[in-house]
Amino acid sequence: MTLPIWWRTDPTQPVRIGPRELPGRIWTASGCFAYGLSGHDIRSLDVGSPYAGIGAVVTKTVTPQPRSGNPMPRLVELEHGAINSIGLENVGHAEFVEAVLPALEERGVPTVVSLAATRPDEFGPMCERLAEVGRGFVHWHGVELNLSCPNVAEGGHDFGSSPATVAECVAAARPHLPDRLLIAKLTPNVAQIAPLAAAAAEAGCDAIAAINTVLGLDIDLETGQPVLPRRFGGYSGPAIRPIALAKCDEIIRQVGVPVIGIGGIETADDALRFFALGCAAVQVGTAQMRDPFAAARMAAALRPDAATT
Amino acid sequence: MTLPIWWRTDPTQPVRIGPRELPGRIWTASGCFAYGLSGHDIRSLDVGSPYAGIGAVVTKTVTPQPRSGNPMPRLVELEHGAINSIGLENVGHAEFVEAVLPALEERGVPTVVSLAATRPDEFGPMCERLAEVGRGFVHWHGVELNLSCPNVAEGGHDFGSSPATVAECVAAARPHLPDRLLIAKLTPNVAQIAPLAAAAAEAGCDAIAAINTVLGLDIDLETGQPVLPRRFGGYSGPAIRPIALAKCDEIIRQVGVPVIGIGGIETADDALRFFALGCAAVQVGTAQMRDPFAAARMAAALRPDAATT
Amino acid sequence: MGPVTPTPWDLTGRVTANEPVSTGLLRLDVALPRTVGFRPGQFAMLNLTGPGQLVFRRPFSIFAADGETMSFLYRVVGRGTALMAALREGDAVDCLGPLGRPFLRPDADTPPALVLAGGVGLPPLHAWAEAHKRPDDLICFGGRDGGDVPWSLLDDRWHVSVDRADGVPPGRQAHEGLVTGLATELLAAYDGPRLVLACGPTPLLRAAAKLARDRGWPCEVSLEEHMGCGYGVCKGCVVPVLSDDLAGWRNATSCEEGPVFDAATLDWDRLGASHGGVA
Amino acid sequence: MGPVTPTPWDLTGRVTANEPVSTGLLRLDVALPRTVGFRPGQFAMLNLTGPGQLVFRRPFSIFAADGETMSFLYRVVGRGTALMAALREGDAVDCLGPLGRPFLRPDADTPPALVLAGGVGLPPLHAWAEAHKRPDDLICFGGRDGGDVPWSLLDDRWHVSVDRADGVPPGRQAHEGLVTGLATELLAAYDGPRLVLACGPTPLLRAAAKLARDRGWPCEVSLEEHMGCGYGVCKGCVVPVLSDDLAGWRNATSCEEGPVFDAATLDWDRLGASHGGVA
Ligand SMILES: Cc1cc2nc3c(=O)[nH]c(=O)nc-3n(C[C@H](O)[C@H](O)[C@H](O)COP(=O)(O)OP(=O)(O)OC[C@H]3O[C@@H](n4cnc5c(N)ncnc54)[C@H](O)[C@@H]3O)c2cc1C
Ligand SMILES: Cc1cc2nc3c(=O)[nH]c(=O)nc-3n(C[C@H](O)[C@H](O)[C@H](O)COP(=O)(O)OP(=O)(O)OC[C@H]3O[C@@H](n4cnc5c(N)ncnc54)[C@H](O)[C@@H]3O)c2cc1C
Ligand SMILES: Cc1cc2nc3c(=O)[nH]c(=O)nc-3n(C[C@H](O)[C@H](O)[C@H](O)COP(=O)(O)O)c2cc1C
Ligand SMILES: Cc1cc2nc3c(=O)[nH]c(=O)nc-3n(C[C@H](O)[C@H](O)[C@H](O)COP(=O)(O)O)c2cc1C
Ligand code: FES
Ligand code: FES
Repeated sequence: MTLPIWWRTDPTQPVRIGPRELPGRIWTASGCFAYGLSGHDIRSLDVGSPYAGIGAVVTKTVTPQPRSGNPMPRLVELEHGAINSIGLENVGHAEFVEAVLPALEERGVPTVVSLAATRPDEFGPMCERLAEVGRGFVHWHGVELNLSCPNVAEGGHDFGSSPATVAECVAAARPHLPDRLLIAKLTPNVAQIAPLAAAAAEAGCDAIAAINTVLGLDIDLETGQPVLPRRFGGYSGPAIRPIALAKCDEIIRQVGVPVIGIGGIETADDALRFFALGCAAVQVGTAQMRDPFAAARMAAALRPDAATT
Repeated sequence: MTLPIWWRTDPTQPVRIGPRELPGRIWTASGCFAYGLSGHDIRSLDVGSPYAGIGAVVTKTVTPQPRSGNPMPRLVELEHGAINSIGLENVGHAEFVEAVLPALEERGVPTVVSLAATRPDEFGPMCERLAEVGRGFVHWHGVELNLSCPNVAEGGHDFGSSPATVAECVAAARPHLPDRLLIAKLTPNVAQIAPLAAAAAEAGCDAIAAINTVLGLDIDLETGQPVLPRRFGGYSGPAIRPIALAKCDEIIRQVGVPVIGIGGIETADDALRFFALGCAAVQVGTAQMRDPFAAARMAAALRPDAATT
Repeated sequence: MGPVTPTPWDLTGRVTANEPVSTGLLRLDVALPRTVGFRPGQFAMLNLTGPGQLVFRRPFSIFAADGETMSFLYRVVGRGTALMAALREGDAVDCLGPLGRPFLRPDADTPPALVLAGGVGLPPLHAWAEAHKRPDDLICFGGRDGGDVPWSLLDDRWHVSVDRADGVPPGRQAHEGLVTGLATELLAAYDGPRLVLACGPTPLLRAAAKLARDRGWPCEVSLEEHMGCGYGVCKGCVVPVLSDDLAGWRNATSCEEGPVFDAATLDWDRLGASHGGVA
Repeated sequence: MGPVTPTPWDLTGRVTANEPVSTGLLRLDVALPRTVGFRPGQFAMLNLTGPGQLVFRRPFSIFAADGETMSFLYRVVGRGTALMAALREGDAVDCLGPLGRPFLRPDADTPPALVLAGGVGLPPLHAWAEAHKRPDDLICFGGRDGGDVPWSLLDDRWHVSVDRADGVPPGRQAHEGLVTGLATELLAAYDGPRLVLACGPTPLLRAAAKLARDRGWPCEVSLEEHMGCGYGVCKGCVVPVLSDDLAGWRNATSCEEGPVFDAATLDWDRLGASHGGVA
């Protein structure tokens, strides 16, 4: 791979976003790398560990209570992407802060904790408790508010599509995280994403993560029925990349807030497209499922000295 | 190809939608088959003509004045689809009604005329004049209001994302087309499409066509700049099919109005997915560019006797 | 789970052979750049194309790992396996494995096994039978017909059943009927408690589990759940297992806690419901 | 436009040959299920993959159509042409053509031609030169170096120029420099008005158009505009041509009104601007 001449950034070098310095610009996306405790034992000949060079693992979204998620099947491969309706299966906030967060700190995994709730005011207590347990942790960098999961709410729509609610969520979290990174992750399933990003920025978040999955549906031809029991799911993977790029561009050009690009990033070239728009970092989602080393390999390939080493 | 057991419809048989009986359920989509006068001379060994078995050609969108469209490049192939910003290049309404519509009638092309405007009240006079010239025409079936082209308006958004404006457009057109099919074509670039469909249905349209292209952007890696001069474009092709299916399902299940499915339909199987949801007809867009016979071949393949003939 | 399982590697291998071993089964041999261990029942995720074609890798039980060659047996059922069948000598295949929880490794206290392999469920149990050559084990394979059975892979320890007897080669024997029928016959002939190990279609697994449960025998089954990642990060492969939670059950990832499960821990009713009621 | 052009067919052909004819050019021969005519300058849209890979077909000038075999010359520049180079004998290729407006068919009144083919612009002009063997025509090809020139395809009517002279085979001659330089030399030697025909990189087309315009000669150029459909339905391939509209110009589809245009009708300034100012 030859890097384009306009690219001069080493994505494995520290980057400051909001109040934190993170160890790099290539992250893994929420829900696509579990809690950051999986895959540590996997080896490859090119990149030592799946975690090598990664700027942050955004954890699977954690909710106030444990959730067992939606019925199976809940992740289906499509022609150019995947559709999922995992339904935020997670261990719940209590177990997460007690067992998982300390394990991440111990392992030295740069971590951003993804949180979701069904009411904006639930974010406050969750962040407060995180800050309590995580006080002094050096690898826990902050929180990403998942304001956009289309699988949970009825009909696939969610409270993250109203600027006022987005602002409320950010405002609930912010005071508890004075020195941690606070990211609002937005849904693309809106007419305009910039007003949501602006509302989040105004309410005090440090960065916007975009995009979450796109509402989609597929049909099992044999039965004529939707492939997912709940009909709709979240569409991810290479097919949604142009949509993600459009949404990131809209935010970057209309709102003065750092953007973390997500959506269909499979290769170093794909990551470069988001950086070309001005994204501060990117997250690798679906591609991480095919390849535990997807993000790590991207990070290695995008070092300006990569061609010569 | 084996047809699934639930499929028993012959898409080349007449179908009634609103006040009209059209000759079939497989149509070509606006902007992807010009005015229905191209390609008549192309031959193949399997299907005689690209028009064989087609239910309707939806014309390239016609606007009150002629338009030369956007600067080149304005149609770019992506990995799993295409992105375009043609900018509604068209001959203008006057030339269309005087020269094109009569030619279509003479050739016997089943036609739905796509119209766009920048103000809702422009639809009235356009429809009135169409009805005047088209009085007595048997192959002109009606009008599709393109309420969704994201390329024209500033920033890519458009007046078709407000239920009130959609209703206004439909209401402006309806009185002039008492016995013709009136279709509202909606944009997918909204949080919820059902309210738009409901507004259109209430204002008197006979069917909803969904979806138009999805707002997208791609980057030329060499330059780091968007591939289209206007940055954004309309994303079409196989990648958007799951999104289109989700939008059609939303309308069908929430609004009692016939739906014409569009988006990424490349093969007979893809068309079946939309029919499985309950779509009354489908339109073939981008696939028609790769294959002038795409719709015609689909129609032939979906005849229940296709396997045995 | 016994001793630690071998380290999983993500390696780009080269196809050295890809040929039918019966009418329905093909064998793929991949030469890897280094030796990788495995325990029978573990699987690998095969990346059959570059980016731009298949979004996910495909899970396949490891049939054998001999030096640097890893082997698989497979059936063409869809897009990925069709691409797999088209692989030629020298083609690249990324191979991530071994992954998952293997079948139990027997020790001196383990009763003799009743092995039930149905169709494409053969590879992990063949590997198990090769790894643990215990004289009293009863080892059964069920195929569709004589042509479907990979006779060359089955030494004379294997009892074979076929739905239809046509195509059984001269000198080989096959019980006509289900593999569970064959098992019942064999159990009548050979008395005593058994460890039941099963891999194959869901009805076979259910029958095996019931057979064991009715007799109070231990039983392990290998489930074929659709997988996104194969290494525990997507939660797309869960199966319900019994637990002492309030709910009485919880989700287990079949790629990490399985694919081999203790049949007694699976919530079979819920499994049926969440899998379209597969019998 | 002269007589009606041959009927376009969409036919599934089979590759009969796919081999280099020079360091940079390959030749693809496709056997079609029936004879298809063409006129030099026309092109075909080749479907190089099934659905699921390339969204659009790719346009290629028809190099020759001999009985049921249609031939193309091409250079690998991207995804589609890379797939094209990988085609093997017997592989299927859908071929839609002939399409587009051809080069002028000369009659008794047509002045002798000056043919300027640059690199991959060779096929349509080679076809034209084969179709119209008029003794006074000046026929030129410009390549990168001696190896880049498909000598075996160029009989001794062809004058050849190369950017760098290395690799010119013994017994063949090549002018060192641009093909327009070669043309200037030839024009000095052979006097009189000419029909200029050009196909190749944009600078060559511009130079050809200027040369003709300065002398008041007729000139046709073949443009390589990116195409979606190739048969006039997408409006993704437009180029600006002069018109007596209010605006002074209008868009012409290069797949229907072109790819061959009368150089005098093209709005060269606007063409430059809308094409990133390509010189
Ligand atoms: C742990 C494990 C071990 C397996 N071992 C073998 C083996 O040794 N030999 C063999 O032939 N098959 C085995 N399978 C099944 C094999 O993974 C599928 O046949 C294969 O994934 C089908 O892919 P496809 O693209 O051809 O089918 P498609 O139906 O086109 O695939 C679409 C999607 O469904 C999934 N899928 C389809 N069928 C199955 C299935 N039965 N199980 C799991 N996922 C499926 C695919 O992985 C893919 O994500 C195993 C499955 C699992 C989970
Ligand atoms: C009328 C016409 C005749 C042509 N004749 C020949 C010929 O005889 N031999 C030959 O080698 N090439 C010819 N070309 C150019 C050829 O079409 C391109 O090289 C080819 O499309 C590149 O495809 P790709 O996938 O390899 O490149 P990519 O750059 O990966 O293609 C991406 C997209 O850009 C388009 N594209 C890229 N380069 C060109 C180009 N130069 N012209 C038009 N579209 C392009 C492709 O069609 C595709 O839509 C012709 C083009 C036209 C318009
Ligand atoms: C299986 C799966 C599970 C996901 N779970 C979450 C989640 O828990 N929280 C979240 O914010 N996003 C979740 N996502 C969305 C991804 O983080 C990402 O935003 C999206 O998939 C687009 O990126 P991609 O195309 O690279 O996958 C999930 C995506 C997938 C495919
Ligand atoms: C090149 C191009 C031009 C289009 N022009 C129009 C148009 O003029 N009016 C319109 O309503 N839709 C237009 N569309 C949108 C299509 O009609 C269709 O809604 C969309 O492309 C999705 O379908 P597809 O994926 O099958 O292409 C255009 C699409 C393309 C690709
Ligand atoms: S397959 Fe992803 S968690 Fe098991
Ligand atoms: S390529 Fe589609 S109109 Fe010319």
